[in-house]
Amino acid sequence: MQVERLKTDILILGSGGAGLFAALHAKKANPDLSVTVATKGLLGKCGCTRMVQGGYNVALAPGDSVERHFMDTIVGGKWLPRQDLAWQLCVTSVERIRELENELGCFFDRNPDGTLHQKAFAGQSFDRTVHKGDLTGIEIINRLMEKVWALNVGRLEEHRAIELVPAADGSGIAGVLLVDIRTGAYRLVQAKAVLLGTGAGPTMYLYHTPSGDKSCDGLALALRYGLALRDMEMVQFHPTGLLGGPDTRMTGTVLEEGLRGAGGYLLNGEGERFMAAYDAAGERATRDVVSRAIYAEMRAGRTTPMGGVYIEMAHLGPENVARRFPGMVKRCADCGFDLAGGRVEVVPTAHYMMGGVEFEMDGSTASPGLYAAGEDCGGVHGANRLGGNGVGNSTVYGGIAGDSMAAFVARQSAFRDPDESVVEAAIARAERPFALPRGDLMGLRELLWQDMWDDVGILRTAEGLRRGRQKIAGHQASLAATGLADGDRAFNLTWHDWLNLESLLSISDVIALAAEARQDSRGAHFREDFPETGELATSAYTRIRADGEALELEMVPVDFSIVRPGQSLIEETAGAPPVAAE
Amino acid sequence: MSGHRRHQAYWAFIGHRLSGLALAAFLPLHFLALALALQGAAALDEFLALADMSLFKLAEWGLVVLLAVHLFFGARLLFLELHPWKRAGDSRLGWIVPSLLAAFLIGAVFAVRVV
Amino acid sequence: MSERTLFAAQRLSALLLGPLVLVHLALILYAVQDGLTASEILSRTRGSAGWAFFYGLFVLAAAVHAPIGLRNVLAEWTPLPPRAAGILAALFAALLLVLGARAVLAVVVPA
Amino acid sequence: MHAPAPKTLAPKTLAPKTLAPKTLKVRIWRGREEGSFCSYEVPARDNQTVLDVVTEVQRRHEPALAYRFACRVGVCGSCAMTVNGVPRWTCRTHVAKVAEAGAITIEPLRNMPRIKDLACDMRGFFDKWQKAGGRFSGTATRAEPPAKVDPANPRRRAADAAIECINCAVCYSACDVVSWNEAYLGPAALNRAWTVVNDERHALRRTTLDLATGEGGCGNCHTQGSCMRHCPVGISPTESIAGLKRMSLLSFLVRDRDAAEAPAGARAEAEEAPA
Ligand SMILES: Cc1cc2nc3c(=O)[nH]c(=O)nc-3n(C[C@H](O)[C@H](O)[C@H](O)COP(=O)(O)OP(=O)(O)OC[C@H]3O[C@@H](n4cnc5c(N)ncnc54)[C@H](O)[C@@H]3O)c2cc1C
Ligand code: HEM
Ligand code: SF4
Ligand code: F3S
Ligand code: FES
Repeated sequence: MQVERLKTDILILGSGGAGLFAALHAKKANPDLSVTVATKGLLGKCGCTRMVQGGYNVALAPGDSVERHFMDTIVGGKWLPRQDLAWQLCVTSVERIRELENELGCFFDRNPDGTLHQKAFAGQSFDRTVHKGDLTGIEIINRLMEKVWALNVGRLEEHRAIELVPAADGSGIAGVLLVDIRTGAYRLVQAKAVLLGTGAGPTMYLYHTPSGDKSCDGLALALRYGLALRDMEMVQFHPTGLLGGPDTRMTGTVLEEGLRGAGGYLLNGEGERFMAAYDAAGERATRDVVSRAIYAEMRAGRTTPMGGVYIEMAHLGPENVARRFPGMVKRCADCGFDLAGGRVEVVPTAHYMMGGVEFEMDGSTASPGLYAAGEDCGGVHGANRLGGNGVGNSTVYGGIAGDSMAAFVARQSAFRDPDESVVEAAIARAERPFALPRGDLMGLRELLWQDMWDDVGILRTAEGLRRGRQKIAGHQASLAATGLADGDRAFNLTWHDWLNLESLLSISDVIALAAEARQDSRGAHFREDFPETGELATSAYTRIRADGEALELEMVPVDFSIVRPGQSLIEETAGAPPVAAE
Repeated sequence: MSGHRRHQAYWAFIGHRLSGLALAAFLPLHFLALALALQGAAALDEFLALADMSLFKLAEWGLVVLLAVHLFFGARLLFLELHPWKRAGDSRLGWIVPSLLAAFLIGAVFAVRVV
Repeated sequence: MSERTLFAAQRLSALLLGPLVLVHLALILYAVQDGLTASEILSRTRGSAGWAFFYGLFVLAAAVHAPIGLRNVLAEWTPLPPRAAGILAALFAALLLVLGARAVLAVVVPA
Repeated sequence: MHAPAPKTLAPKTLAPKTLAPKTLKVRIWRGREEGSFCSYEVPARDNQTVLDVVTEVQRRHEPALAYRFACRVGVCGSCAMTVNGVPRWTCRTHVAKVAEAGAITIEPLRNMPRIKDLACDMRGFFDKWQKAGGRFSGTATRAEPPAKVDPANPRRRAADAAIECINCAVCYSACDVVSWNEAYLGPAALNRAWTVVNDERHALRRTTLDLATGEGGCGNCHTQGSCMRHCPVGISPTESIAGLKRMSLLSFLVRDRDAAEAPAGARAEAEEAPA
């Protein structure tokens, strides 16, 4: 198999908030560096940063403070976040939002007096979410995209990373092997520094929100490369994903949180409001509580025809609803649902992965030259992510990684020699399905979706998790025997579906293992057999590493480097009371 | 006509362009005819008599209508380009049909007066 | 000439042509009443500074306006390269100017 | 709680009753610049977008079928295709809205080179976006607080009305001037230029205006209105371009009125010269 070889000082994987900020900062730090962005879709037009609706948390307003934002993050994360990372997020968000506004030209909404408007978002003790209507992500990514186009940055669009290639002498990363999706050709890009910014994405669940290009590739690559993943059991579910049946890609996409905040009702299949039975805050309870309640109703069989629950807004007056939530109402109407005046079937949907690659304050990982940022990383959010801290995380750490990589490359003058045996093995892996008899790839993916949903989903038990892991192992074996019919490598989406499934399977197993190990309930992780949150003072996080085919798990005590459970940096209680957005 | 063109504003564009082209083609001829007066009123009259044929009348009628169509459509364009829009989508689509009607009204008056 | 100048010239000439055409149309409707005769036309126009100015302006504006439009149409609807379209349009402008000037002279200069 | 008991249990949706017959005939372009249509039959469903139909064909009939999508909710602008002759975002287009006699024909967007099947090369579209000067340049830095901007200011509102573009190229594909004139920057790029020109924080207003009103710029638009008509997010590039034309004319009449407006300290951003 022929492999085209390219060289670039810095190679960035992913073009979300993390990837594009890294490119921008690296290039600003040193315009002479050659920087290349490789991304699975078109630059800036894939990934989830674009999909951000709610907005960006930042302590700007008088009365708010970085300390308060930090305490909300720690309390919201149930004391699992790595505190120095969370602190840096809160501090640097202030600088980043100014950079976005002043230097990139983001056009955030204003108060009548001309200052930035900041709205309330769930689980926070202050209204600190900067936004552009309810399409904040488009504004952020479009402005980033324009800046990056204008810089002399190499673009490998529709290129998929399939292996992180170590140096032959083991001294760090040497480059990345990619598939040019358009032609099907393999490209080895050698780089002095590489950023992993592929945005994770829990798309192994039956219902999920992220964009279709995200399939935990980065995490799977990192795992195979030998990096440690932390907090992988922490998968955030959004309570109200659209339910349109199994054959539409609309299923799983988010209906915004504000609908519940504004007074929307959740009704089970029998037409009854049920939230009051689960939480005093009713429909306005936090994401995890509402998701669990809906799931419980579903499991009890009180479901809608398609197996979810209803959201109903009509009692607020259809015109009023259409005026307040024009985007949501139109989105539903485009696809045939009447949100303003009727009922729409909804279901909890996998939204965000708090866990990911362990990384340092400067974005570096355990392997010299390899950096990571954004949703691929673990540690910033702990057990739960505040709405509005996701895009903060990707843009803050993307920028930091860009700066660090430029500095690293300045110290590191030579390219490392790639370990050719890894390149060969990776190509052999990717080529496997073309040599196998055609199988039912779609069916296999649906099995994984269902099994993750049932056994490694919103409510978990030891038995379910064990069963889940067995099934995952079975699916991995099935995939290894599932071939592709068409040998055309060019823009062959079914081939990429195959590769996506491979990544998803490998990370599904990690999630299940971590969930088995965490024998308490906190944040996004709920064990029916251990419904209580363990002692906070002795909190530990899960760390998983691959050892050949096997996974190694470790429980690592949290280092309360800034604040200990029971203490606070501010006077009032932070993070309380957590109310849903609106 | 391919689907993306099937709407009023596009037809207005086509109408404006074709009328403009027709006028541009006619204008030199019009000038030539008038210049006959250089050879005296009789020469012009000779031409005008020629122009009395019904086919010629029909062509004249067409030109009057086209001139009016081009004028009104052009006025719409100038208005929407030079005047800030009051609301989104305010491309004065509503002017198109009345413009055509007005142009044909002028044509009708012309026809009535000629015969 | 830059595209922006051409654009501006076409819009400005259109602004000028608007009222001129309106008057011209009104005049046509008025004049065709009982058949056109040379003497009727010429009696109105000959020796009139006002009509001389009116038609002079008309010719000028049209000689700016129509060729620019023609240039766009040629460039967009024919395989002519933009330069060739520009040259043809310039020739057309010259033609309109010459013929137009002749016509105005013919109708306004007293015999 | 005191929830009023809802009367009906059946979900009220706008979904079409039935698409008789219960299958849908789909013709899809296969190939590159050279190619042909292939026909498929897929089950017609109540909840079905055009993207779902394409996906179904890929999954069940034509594994190597190429198409592009990402977000599936109408924010990434990756999934636009020509559906029964009209450019549309496919992830937000319900089949019932476009099917004619139970059939749809799907092609790539116009006005861009084809890569394979339904995917086209958008690079030219984005290059023109840059050529139109549609990029912000500020004078303030991250060390300063964000500028105070009155949300009711007319310029701010003009920019606001046009800014939520998802760069889907539907307008670019719908505009005939783009097909007829290679140099024309097109509706999306000019629309973006209009938003920066109206952004009071933008330091290089004059530069943007020069680019957007110069060669290939707003003067080429003949107000065909197809961009406005087909933009899936309801932006009106026609209006934005009209605004640019107005500015073009004004700055032609009143020479360099704007030049003085550019703050003296505008960063030249030499390093940002289009690559
Ligand atoms: C619907 C939705 C709404 C959200 N709303 C909010 C919100 O209101 N506030 C908030 O703070 N957060 C929100 N989030 C979360 C937030 O969007 C993400 O956490 C964040 O943007 C992730 O940024 P990223 O750069 O890490 O990844 P992404 O922006 O997802 O980008 C990942 C990139 O990597 C590329 N990629 C993937 N695999 C490969 C590969 N193998 N090779 C090459 N490239 C690859 C992708 O194509 C993409 O370009 C939301 C998420 C979703 C899905
Ligand atoms: C003698 C009279 C006229 C002639 C011969 C004439 C001819 C033309 C031609 C050939 C075009 C090009 C068409 C195109 O690009 O689609 C054009 C465009 C135009 N005309 Fe006229 N025209 C005349 C009068 C007028 C008048 C009276 C107005 C307005 C009040 C007007 C307004 C316009 C405008 C605005 C355009 C530009 C259209 C565009 O580029 O989008 N014209 N004209
Ligand atoms: S203006 Fe509308 S149609 Fe054009 S690219 Fe933007 S969103 Fe798409
Ligand atoms: S369709 Fe094209 S011609 Fe102008 S109004 Fe839109 S850009
Ligand atoms: S898939 Fe993103 S707009 Fe359709």
